[in-house]
Amino acid sequence: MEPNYLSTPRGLKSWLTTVDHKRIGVMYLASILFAFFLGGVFAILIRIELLTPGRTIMSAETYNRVFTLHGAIMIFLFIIPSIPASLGNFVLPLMLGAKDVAFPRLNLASYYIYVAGALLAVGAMVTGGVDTGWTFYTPYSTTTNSSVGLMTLAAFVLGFSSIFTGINFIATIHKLRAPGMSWFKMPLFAWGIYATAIIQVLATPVLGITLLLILMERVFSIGIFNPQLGGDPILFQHFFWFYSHPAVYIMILPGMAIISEVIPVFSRKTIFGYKAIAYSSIAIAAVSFLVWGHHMFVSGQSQLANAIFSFLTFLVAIPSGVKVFNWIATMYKGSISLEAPMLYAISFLLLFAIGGLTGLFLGALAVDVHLHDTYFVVAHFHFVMMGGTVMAFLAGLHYWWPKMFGRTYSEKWARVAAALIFVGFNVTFLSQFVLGSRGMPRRYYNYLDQFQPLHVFSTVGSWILALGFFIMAGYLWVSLRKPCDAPANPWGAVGLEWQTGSPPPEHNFEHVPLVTHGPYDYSQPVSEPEEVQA
Amino acid sequence: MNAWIRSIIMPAQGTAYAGQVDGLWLFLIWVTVFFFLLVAGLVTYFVFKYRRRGPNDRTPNITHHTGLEVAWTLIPLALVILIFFWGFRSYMEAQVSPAGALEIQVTAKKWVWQFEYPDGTRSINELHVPLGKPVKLVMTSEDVIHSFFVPTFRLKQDVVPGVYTQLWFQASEPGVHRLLCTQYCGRGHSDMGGKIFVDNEKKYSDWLENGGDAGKNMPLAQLGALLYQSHGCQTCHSLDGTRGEGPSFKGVFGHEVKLSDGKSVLADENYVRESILLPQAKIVAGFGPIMPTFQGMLREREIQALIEFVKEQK
Amino acid sequence: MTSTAHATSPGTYSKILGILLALTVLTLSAASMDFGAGNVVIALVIATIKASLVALFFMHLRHDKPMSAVIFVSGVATLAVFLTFCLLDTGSRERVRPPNATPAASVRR
Amino acid sequence: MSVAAEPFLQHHFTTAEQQADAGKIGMWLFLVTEILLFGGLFVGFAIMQGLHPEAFLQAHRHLDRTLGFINTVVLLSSSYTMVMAVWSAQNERRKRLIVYLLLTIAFAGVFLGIKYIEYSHKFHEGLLPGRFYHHAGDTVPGQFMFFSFYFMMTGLHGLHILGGIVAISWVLRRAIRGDFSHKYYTPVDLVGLYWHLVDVIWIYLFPLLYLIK
Repeated sequence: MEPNYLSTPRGLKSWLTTVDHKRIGVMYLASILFAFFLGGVFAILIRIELLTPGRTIMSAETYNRVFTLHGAIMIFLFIIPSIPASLGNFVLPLMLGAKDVAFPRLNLASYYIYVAGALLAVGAMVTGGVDTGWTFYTPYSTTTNSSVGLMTLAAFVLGFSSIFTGINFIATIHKLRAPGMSWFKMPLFAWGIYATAIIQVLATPVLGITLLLILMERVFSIGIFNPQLGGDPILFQHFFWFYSHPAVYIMILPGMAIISEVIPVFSRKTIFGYKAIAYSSIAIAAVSFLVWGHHMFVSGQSQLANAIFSFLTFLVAIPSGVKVFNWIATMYKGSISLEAPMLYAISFLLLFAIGGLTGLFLGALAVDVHLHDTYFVVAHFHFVMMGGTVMAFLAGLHYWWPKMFGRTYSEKWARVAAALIFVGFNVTFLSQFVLGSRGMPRRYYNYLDQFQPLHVFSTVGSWILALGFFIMAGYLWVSLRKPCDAPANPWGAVGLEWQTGSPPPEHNFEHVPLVTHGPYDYSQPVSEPEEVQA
Repeated sequence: MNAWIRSIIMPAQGTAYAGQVDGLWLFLIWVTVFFFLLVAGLVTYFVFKYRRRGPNDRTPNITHHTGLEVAWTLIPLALVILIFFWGFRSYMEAQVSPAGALEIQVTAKKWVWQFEYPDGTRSINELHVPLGKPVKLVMTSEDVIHSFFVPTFRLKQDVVPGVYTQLWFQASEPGVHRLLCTQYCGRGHSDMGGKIFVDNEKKYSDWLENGGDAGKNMPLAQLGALLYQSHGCQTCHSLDGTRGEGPSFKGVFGHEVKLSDGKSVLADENYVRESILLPQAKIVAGFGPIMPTFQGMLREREIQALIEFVKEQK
Repeated sequence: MTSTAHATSPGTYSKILGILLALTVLTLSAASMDFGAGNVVIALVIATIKASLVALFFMHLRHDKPMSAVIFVSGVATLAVFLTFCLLDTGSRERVRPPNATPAASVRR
Repeated sequence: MSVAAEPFLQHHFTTAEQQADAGKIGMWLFLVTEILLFGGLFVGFAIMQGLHPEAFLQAHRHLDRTLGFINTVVLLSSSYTMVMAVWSAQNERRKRLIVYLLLTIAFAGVFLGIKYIEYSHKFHEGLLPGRFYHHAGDTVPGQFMFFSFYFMMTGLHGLHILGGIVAISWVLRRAIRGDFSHKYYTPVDLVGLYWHLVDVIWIYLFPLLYLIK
């Protein structure tokens, strides 16, 4: 076998000190998958507890910690770094025809900062847990005696990891594109990552200062968010959502970026509306900074602010809609094959459509007042984040898996898992739309008896989901145990990352590629893998 | 069809305003159904119609279609602007209270709702309002942020410490409506509920006159049990000995209680009375001084009822 | 290597320093006079002029590739958005206070 | 390739200019994150000042304008010496580069020294942040909040000055070693950018904290 990045150099130390973006991507992948598992365990615990009103398996205090940790882990340790830091790290330089990211050492540093943040989060978990919800609303978070300090510190540190990844990617996209790759010959994945990185750089520092202010409030009682000292607790929500709303787009934009890659490949057709998709990513990034107030429609924010934020919120619907229509148009007259990545991409289209459309309910002031802070929001959020980002992540994982590890996985089991995850997801979360509409508030330990059937339904769905993920873990594990068997270009894709070996050599390409075609040039017969495998 | 959707998805309507909200809500549901079917239908059709037939399939090079792209930008834009104005108009209606509305003060604290009526009557976790009269709530919190949510009224407003927020409604359905807290506020969050009694004018003023004294003819211990529930005692003080935010009532009465200053005291009638009215005077060892006072919120008979109730928890 | 290298001479840098110091004296003396609400405006305008001089000359934005300026301006613009919306909300909130209420928002210390 | 001829060029770049540009983009992005980090404090300050104008006005009188003014002059001068250091590196004047870097560090030291005098004075009077505030004889309540912000903003700024001293010292070491030439002086350039930003932040802190009306 030819030497590749996995086999040379050898040894644990060579991994821990690597500056190779591919290895860092793989280390990130392992870490975030572990975080996903941990967050998933908490999710299952939540669902089991909610089988019955009142106590099922844990006390209210424990429940509050469990849902907080589910949220905090999933958001800060899994979904924010998920696509950019793992898959993005791995494929972005390959797609651009570069040998590495612009700052390889910074890349490694941001991985270790992530690990440090994760350890702090674990520290918060074992020293009493956190019971604030992942949103850390004041004055609750500044008065509760759980480990809020450590958890805010963890999120603060993780924020810097995210910032450094963003800085790295922007510089990479600007300066390291292969000769001939103009901005509009760049794959749409790179556009999506670029838009994401902009948000990471511009929004995350505000999260940093917000968390620092909570810490200061807890240690010094500085007063800014404390009404008894003349502060303004609602101001905290501005600070928090100024980051955390754009952060939602940090989570979804890379997902959209993957879908823009997968659909053309498996439809074997040129992407429809390349420029519209590229610009819509940037538009979403820009508008994302103007809409955070829609989390605060009932917070006591002024009516004027509510009206303005409501209006701006609706503007996000346009670029999102444009993307969906473009993807569907790409499939028109294509040659569609339903392998696992495409199954996840189609799941994404259907689930994200629901997630996006239910966003309209929450943007409309009068309806949001009723639905705010109910399970409707929980369901909407999970449709966008899990139905959107996680499905896209899984699409990307299956799509690039042969490239990353040089091994194929069982297509049959992959389809079984995809079906189970799709069904399980819908059972779990569709029911929550109804729960929320009927007035079931979120973060409730105890609930009215009338809601029990739907809660049971939802819990059963979570078990189906879990089963799907276990099967996936199984066949991916089996795939890793066998020798390299993946061809360089198993899907017949035209992207640059497929023009090198699977797995790629240490410095990505034998020769610096010269780009002459657009990134989705499927109207020509796809060049056979044997030809490109130099 | 609409009635069917309502019955499955929406809570009952307790105000005329709720009907207004539901109009937009239904519209949004239909928009969602339409676009979802459009997306799902096209995807399914394409997947079937254009499935891969062989390894050498050729596809046409369609890069864009300006007309189509403009259409699917502008039509949704028009639609969302319509939705915005619709939602905004209804929202403003719920914001501006009519002059002369009955004003009730609401104070939230972990984990009870307190109401004070214009004549000074107070009630806890039970809000009584007259049918068909505009009622305005002026709300504040004593500790963390809570949120006042009445699903049947389609109304919700955060209750923030240090700030007064308001809400108004005009109930059109007599009966009992659910009140829930929707801003996470700690251990008792999901138990911080209450009931809103919408009664006709006569019944409402009767209730006010009696000072909300529902338990006039009730035996003391039974009234105590009722107050234990309605005044939120149960969120902190268990009856079965489990440790809560405050000490359990089980087996307290008639026994020595260890205090945080090292002394101990016999739990007799006076001790219980003092603990209700001046909760900070004697703190049981191992617990925080967090109980709010109930001074001025309980009648003499109600205090006696609670003492009687505590006595019974052997 | 970059085009910025030789565009500015030490003489220019000294002049800029001179202007910056003069503006510092100006802002100090303006603060000792009373312009009502104008004081804040004057102080911030002078600060912004000073910051712009530092950015344009000391940080070479004047002769640098436009990318640096684009990044810098987008950062400042984002901050402006943040500040504007926060002020917009806090400035337009309806302050309800019932007549019999104790001033809970008053400052304890 | 010319890689061997230019030892500072990292393997994944093809030209020195590409590498320098990437570094510059990275640094400017980092500076933007700094602006937004401080920006959060500025926004908080603006809103709290709006809520308690009288308290902030009274509280700021405890600050020493003269010392604030001197520190502004010191920091502006350090910015000048820093930009001259960059110029010296560009023009391969190694001696001058070293001298200017040393001067910049010296100014930074003076700044911190004066800050120390100011801080100890405040500590002595009980003008401390948040719950530790115990200054006697206040006429307007809420002055503690001004000092919460004063210490957070100047403290965070001071930490950045410290970071700057470390970074400049690192550049100084490399300058002494003779790492830089007109072809390669990116580290000097980037540290310079950082240092100027710290200066820019102070340019706003000075009038906002010391010169409120």
